[in-house]
Amino acid sequence: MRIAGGAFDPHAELADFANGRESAGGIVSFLGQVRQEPGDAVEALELRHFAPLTLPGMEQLVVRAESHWPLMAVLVVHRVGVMMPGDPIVLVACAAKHRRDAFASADFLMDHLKSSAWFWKREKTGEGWRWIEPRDSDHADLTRWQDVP
Amino acid sequence: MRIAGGAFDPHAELADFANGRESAGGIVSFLGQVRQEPGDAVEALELRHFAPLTLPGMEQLVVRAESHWPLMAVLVVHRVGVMMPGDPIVLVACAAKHRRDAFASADFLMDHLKSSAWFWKREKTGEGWRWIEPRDSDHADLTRWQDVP
Amino acid sequence: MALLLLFLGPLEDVAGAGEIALDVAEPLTLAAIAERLEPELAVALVGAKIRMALNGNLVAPGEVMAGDGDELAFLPPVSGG
Amino acid sequence: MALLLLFLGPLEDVAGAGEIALDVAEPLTLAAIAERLEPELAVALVGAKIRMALNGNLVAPGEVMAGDGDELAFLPPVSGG
Repeated sequence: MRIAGGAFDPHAELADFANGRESAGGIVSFLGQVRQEPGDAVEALELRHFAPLTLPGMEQLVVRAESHWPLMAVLVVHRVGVMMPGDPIVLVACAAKHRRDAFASADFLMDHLKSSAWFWKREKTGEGWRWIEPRDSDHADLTRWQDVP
Repeated sequence: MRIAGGAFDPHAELADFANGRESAGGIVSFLGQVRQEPGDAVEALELRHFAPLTLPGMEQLVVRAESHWPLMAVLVVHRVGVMMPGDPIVLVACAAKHRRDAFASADFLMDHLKSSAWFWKREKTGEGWRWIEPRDSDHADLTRWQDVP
Repeated sequence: MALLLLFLGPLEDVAGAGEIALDVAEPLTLAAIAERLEPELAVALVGAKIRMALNGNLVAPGEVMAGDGDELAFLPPVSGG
Repeated sequence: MALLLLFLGPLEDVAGAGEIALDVAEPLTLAAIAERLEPELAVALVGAKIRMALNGNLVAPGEVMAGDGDELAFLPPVSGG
């Protein structure tokens, strides 16, 4: 689990993560990247965090996932700072003996990382930087996991 | 979508897949590999298929996923032949604008690939090769997706 | 030319080979094909769970009419897990 | 030494800086800290949705007692999606 201040290579991270995990039947990964669609006005994205809360929060989240699902290993890498379209933002990977556990835990981690972590986001367009508001739908995502202590 | 007769590098495949998909917000991947636990007796795994049914079946499955979820791209690579512990067996990746669609479609593809595709599997131990029997639990997995036409 | 029978998965062990070529004078039903094979193999092939594909297309056992140049594949249940 | 106030996310724009150092004689309550700031910023900081962390630990607004050498961070709601 780590916060990356600069660019990272998600595929090299995944290759390292899978290497030596021959006891895992399946590895599920999620890669989130700065989206750019044709005609999209977003030129850059910035994520800021408050380390004293973000790091323990993410560590706690990983512990929660590892307590609930039988996992062999968990990888979480989250970028902060200024990113360009196409840049990786977040990589989560869960290695488990059973496929279903790997899927569920990766899904769980993403729902919580995106909604509970202490990240503030702003986008740059031709008109300058603009902060992204909180969204209610993220809270709806979290109700899916109420049975996970 | 392809059947690989020989070894493939899942991380190079994923890197190629992600490259140029800047319009996708998220990419979910599943990598299944030949499991080896300490003390495990399995020395090798062989998968055989019947190409005239496997290939159209997998193509149909991808079409079904693409019709049900708004996906940017789907990657399915499935090994056949003799594999060693740690070797990749299957790689599925789904790129979507929204995270939830990428997770659901990758999960769906794996449930169906493992249970409906025309693959026969045998394992080699010190006592020789042994065919793996059909399992009922896979059919239970499929009932999760009854609302997907 | 001949009628080519393919045995997939564990059926290959029963047949002793992945394929068997039969010389046939005319198209045969499944029953007629089974009569030409070893009894143990014939019994395995007509099991309720064996699917068949004629020239790559699934067919019901009662629909099998396979002759010279045809390929008839016998497909046991696929492996789990 | 001083009391260091940190403004996260959009609050930085309201404050005009990521941090402000206050010279303080003794530990202050939130109300006393707010009195030392520009009115617009003070109003933004006491909004219902602003969380606070004193030296890295979340605290309730009523619990704030921050003095020389302390770091008080103001955390607006995090961004969605």
